[in-house]
Amino acid sequence: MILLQNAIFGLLIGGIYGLGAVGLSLVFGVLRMLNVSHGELIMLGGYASFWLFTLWRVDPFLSMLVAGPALFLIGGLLYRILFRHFIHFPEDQKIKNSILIGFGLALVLQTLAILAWGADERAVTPVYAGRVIPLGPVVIPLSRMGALLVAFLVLGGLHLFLTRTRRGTAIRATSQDEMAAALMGIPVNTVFLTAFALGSALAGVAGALVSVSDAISPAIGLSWTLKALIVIVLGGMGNIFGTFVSGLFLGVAESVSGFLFGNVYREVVGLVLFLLVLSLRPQGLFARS
Amino acid sequence: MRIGAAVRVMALAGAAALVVMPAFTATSVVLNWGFLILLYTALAQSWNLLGGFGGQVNLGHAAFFGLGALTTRILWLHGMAVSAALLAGTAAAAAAGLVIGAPGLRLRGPYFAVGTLAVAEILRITVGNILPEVSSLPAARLAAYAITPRYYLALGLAACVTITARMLAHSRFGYGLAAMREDEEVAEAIGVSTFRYKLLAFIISSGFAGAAGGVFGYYHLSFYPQFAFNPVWTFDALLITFLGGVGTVWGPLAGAVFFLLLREVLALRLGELHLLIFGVLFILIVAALPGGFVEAWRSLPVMRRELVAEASNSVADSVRRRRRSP
Amino acid sequence: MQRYAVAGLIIALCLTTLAPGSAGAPASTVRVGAVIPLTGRFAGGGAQVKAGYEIAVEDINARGGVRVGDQRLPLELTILDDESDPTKTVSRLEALAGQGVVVFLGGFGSDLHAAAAAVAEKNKIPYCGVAFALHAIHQQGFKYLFSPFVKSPDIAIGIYRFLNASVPADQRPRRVAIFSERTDWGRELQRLWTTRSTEYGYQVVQSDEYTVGTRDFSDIILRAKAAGADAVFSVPTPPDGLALVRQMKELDFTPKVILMIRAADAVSWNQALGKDGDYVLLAPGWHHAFNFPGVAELNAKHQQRFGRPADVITGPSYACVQIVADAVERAGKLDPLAIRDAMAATNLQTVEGPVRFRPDGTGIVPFVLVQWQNGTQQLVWPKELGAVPFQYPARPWRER
Amino acid sequence: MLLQVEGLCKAFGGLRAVDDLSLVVSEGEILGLLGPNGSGKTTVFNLIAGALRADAGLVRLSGRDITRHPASIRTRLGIARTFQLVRPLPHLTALDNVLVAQLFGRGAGPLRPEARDASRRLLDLVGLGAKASVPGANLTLAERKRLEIARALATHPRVMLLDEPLGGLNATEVQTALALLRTIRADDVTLVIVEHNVPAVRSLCDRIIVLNSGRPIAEGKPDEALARPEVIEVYLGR
Repeated sequence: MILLQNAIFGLLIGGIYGLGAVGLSLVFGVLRMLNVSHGELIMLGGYASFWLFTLWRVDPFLSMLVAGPALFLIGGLLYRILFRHFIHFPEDQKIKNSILIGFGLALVLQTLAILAWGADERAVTPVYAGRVIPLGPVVIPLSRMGALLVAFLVLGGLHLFLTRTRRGTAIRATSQDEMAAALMGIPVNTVFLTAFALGSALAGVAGALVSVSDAISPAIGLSWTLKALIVIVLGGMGNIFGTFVSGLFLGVAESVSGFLFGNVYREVVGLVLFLLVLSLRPQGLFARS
Repeated sequence: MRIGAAVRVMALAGAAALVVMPAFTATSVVLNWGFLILLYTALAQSWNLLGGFGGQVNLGHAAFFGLGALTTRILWLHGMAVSAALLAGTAAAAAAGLVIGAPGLRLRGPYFAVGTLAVAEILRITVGNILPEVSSLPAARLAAYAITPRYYLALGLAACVTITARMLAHSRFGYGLAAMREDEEVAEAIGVSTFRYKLLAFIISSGFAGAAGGVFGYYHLSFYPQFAFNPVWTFDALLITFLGGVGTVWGPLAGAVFFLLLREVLALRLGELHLLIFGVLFILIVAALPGGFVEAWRSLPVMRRELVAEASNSVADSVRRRRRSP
Repeated sequence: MQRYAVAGLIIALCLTTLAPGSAGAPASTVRVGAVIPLTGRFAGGGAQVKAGYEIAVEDINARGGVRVGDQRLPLELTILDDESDPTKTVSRLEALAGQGVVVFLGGFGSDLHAAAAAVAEKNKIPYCGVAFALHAIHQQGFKYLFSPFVKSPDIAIGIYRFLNASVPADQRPRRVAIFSERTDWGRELQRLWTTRSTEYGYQVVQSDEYTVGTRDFSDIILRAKAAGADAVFSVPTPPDGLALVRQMKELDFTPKVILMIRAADAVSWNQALGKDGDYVLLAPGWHHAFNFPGVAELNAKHQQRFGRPADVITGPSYACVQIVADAVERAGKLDPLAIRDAMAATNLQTVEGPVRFRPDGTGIVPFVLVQWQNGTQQLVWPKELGAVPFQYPARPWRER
Repeated sequence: MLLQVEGLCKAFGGLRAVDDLSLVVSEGEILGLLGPNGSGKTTVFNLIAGALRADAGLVRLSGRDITRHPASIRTRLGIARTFQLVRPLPHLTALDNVLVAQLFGRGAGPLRPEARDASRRLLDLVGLGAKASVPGANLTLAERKRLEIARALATHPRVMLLDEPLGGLNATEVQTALALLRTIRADDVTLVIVEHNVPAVRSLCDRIIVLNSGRPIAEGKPDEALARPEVIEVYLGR
């Protein structure tokens, strides 16, 4: 029973892993840039949710609707100011310089967060936090279940956007072949801007969910970025659906292995599984062939 | 040519200054900074051997640094001579490079990068689980502690790795790596056994990272064994290399000098704001010199020539301009 | 072209900042250096430490500074950030040592302290640090390390004594679960709690280890629940503590006693958890309700600056500066060795009470327990320092 | 018999790209491989050069079984190839592109000035002497094609596999390239050529093999083979 309960908790954590990684995956897939300050954007989303809740008691599931658009704007600005300059560089240069810029940006965002809000760990606990849906011998925590549902909805929305709208199609076309997209008259510069802003907005939403299930502090960025990297590689680079599913997979794998091999080795087993997958499927679980 | 000579003189003078520095500074703070710069140079250069010259981005470099630090420190604290312990640490890291590289190098690009990251994290967590106690120098060792020998060790190592990189850049091996970095299939087609070369570069790179870790283990007074496996060691090495010039011989040194001096000086001068300013300056530098310091330095003569040309060819220039306007 | 101008400018700027700063005319001030985590994972605790140092230095200088021999000198405190990274702790402490600092003040967190104390020992500069309870650091024969702060051995028996004194025998919790962090401090306390349990009438029924940064504690919690534990002892980091409480609630496990040293230290605990944060005990070493001289003034100043009475780590940090100032006065000269000897002989009334040091550098200080009650930290032990009643047992999560 | 292929098979998913192919190449000849797009010509090259592993079949060089050898070893034994979509090493200069091949190909030696001189001579041979210090990425298509050939030559091959060496070249460039190929042949290098330019093939090749769906459908002297009805059907039938 503990094992089953474990698996459920793992699934709920995995949903956040997935959502946290989807934005990074989108940005990488379209721009071929690795924004290593992605975790810091998650952190900002978390603070948005925290302050809305602390000052005006706004429910975190509502404040996502603020955190997402706010991070959309911030992401757009960051792209215009910082990342745009490298967009037409060759791919290796692009990745290199985006890592460097992202590193500097992460330091700046962290310090600004400390100056503005202090370094203490923050979290949001709405009244229904801790309530559970009993399901036979196990329980399903309400707020975290909600977070998983939101992650599903956001992902579905993203999928619809990418497949059913003009702009979404333009984004997909650009991620396939920038040159061809430009020749077909797609305004690739706008597409890059949109994709980056959208990736940031996804980080914002993920951050709001993190504030419900986890702790927010200025220093949390790096660990989320690293986790996101592993998740997107596990899912197959640039594959959004794969990214999300592999987030769930990793969450469950960690929790279940924690039960089987002792809590201190949960992450190790998760990573070993990751390597196993890589050795069997070197292109990730859901790579486009 | 003139610039080449100037660089050579500067390099020699710099090397001489580095060698005699301990004799002239009374405070250990300068030597400490010198040590850190040299250590980071060695670490970054060791990353560069594989990542820069071979084009294989290894995000698990900290694992080898950590293994070197751990092995060296344990052996040294148990009474082995430092030199022997360092060699053992280097060997351990190189051996790990072989064990991890043989399967790992079959992965390509981002899969290799994140795969190595996963390996390093596995090691970090496992070491933290097995050795959770802080490793402090016993009081007796502390009493005998002197920075100068550590400094010279770091200097020797940095020199060693840089010379290796220089030899590599001008060798058959280096050409093979360059071909592989540019296009693996073409490299195979012209006779480069890419896998063997990758693996060899990986082992050398890991070995040097282990040596750098060993020097760190000998230098640091007190740290958790896990700390030497922290991903920041990878990222600092990578940032420094990128900043200075990836795949160049002098890039890691230039990057380390800039990175360390700026970081430490700002930390001393600016208190809480230092990371903010550091981050902003870092971004500005990257935006200004996206190719890194070495490339900027190389293009300096070109730029100067352009400046001169602009001044002297003003007539031709104006003709050109007139032609352009309708 | 502009690019190179920007780059050149930045490099020039770096070179100018490199120019040696004012060396500081000798003996015009008492130079004290502190390297504190102001950024990174320990930044929250570091902020509390910094506030304590700054207020104390301000107070002492307002009273005319420190009497050294026949003159009065102000304290000059340099605070540097180590980014929660022990390598930077070392290099920045070395920089301070090079600037003629006569005393070091400590930062926050065991690993940073361990690195820092060794630097102090090596440079033969006395070091006064709080906010680390790890006893192992004191067992290495360091001569320059002083810590007026409660240590693991006292914490281990303190909680049992407190429970035996505060709860009638028939209502006491008997079955203890330890959620043990896989760090040296976590293990040290796990060992001590386990070995000392029986002599006070307790039984450790479950003792599971976890690594820092764990997001899912359900297996550990469910095992403790299954073992029928009615008390939980742990030393989690703040994020781990938050996750533990949330998941204990979700899994409906309410032990009568929840001890979470460190995680619940910061006032943000209540903001983060609301009512769920109540009943949790912490052993921070200090509380603003102490009735020692100077505490009221400290609280007033802290209130003025931060809008609340002094935090639990701010008090001991303040005391550190008091101890240092006193030692400098008794040494009568700005000589680190003399100050060290004076510090070892400390017998001073501070904001954390009368402080003396054992030969290993640990302070003889009161063991205190604080409980979160209705969203505030209340002192519940010891009685003679102004404690309020202990709320026991913890009310089940659903009924709050 | 310099190069011998027996029963070679390669499938991608359900598609049989090369289906039980056997062929021989004798020392000193120029063999043309023809066939419509997708008939498996490039796959055959990849299998012979070692870029792909065969599902079944054998590849022999001078009677020695090299089926399991990686591409680099085959190169060192004397099989060189060019790529249909030219692939210069972009950041290396033209000279270095050739030099690497010189250093690693058959009979490769250490990095000595002589190796550099030899590379320079090869660049001169293909007419790129003036472009020696230009990075590969900055060359024109015709120059890249010639660079590919120089690079392949630098490995001292016994047999060269040329994948559409004339593709994309204009008439003058084609004549220059043909002259170059004849020069190479005169140096006792055996050539296997995939090429769509039928007149060029007629004038250059001693023998051709026409492939369709991974199988040979005709073999012989260019004029004879091209006149076969099967071949005409394959080329014109659809």
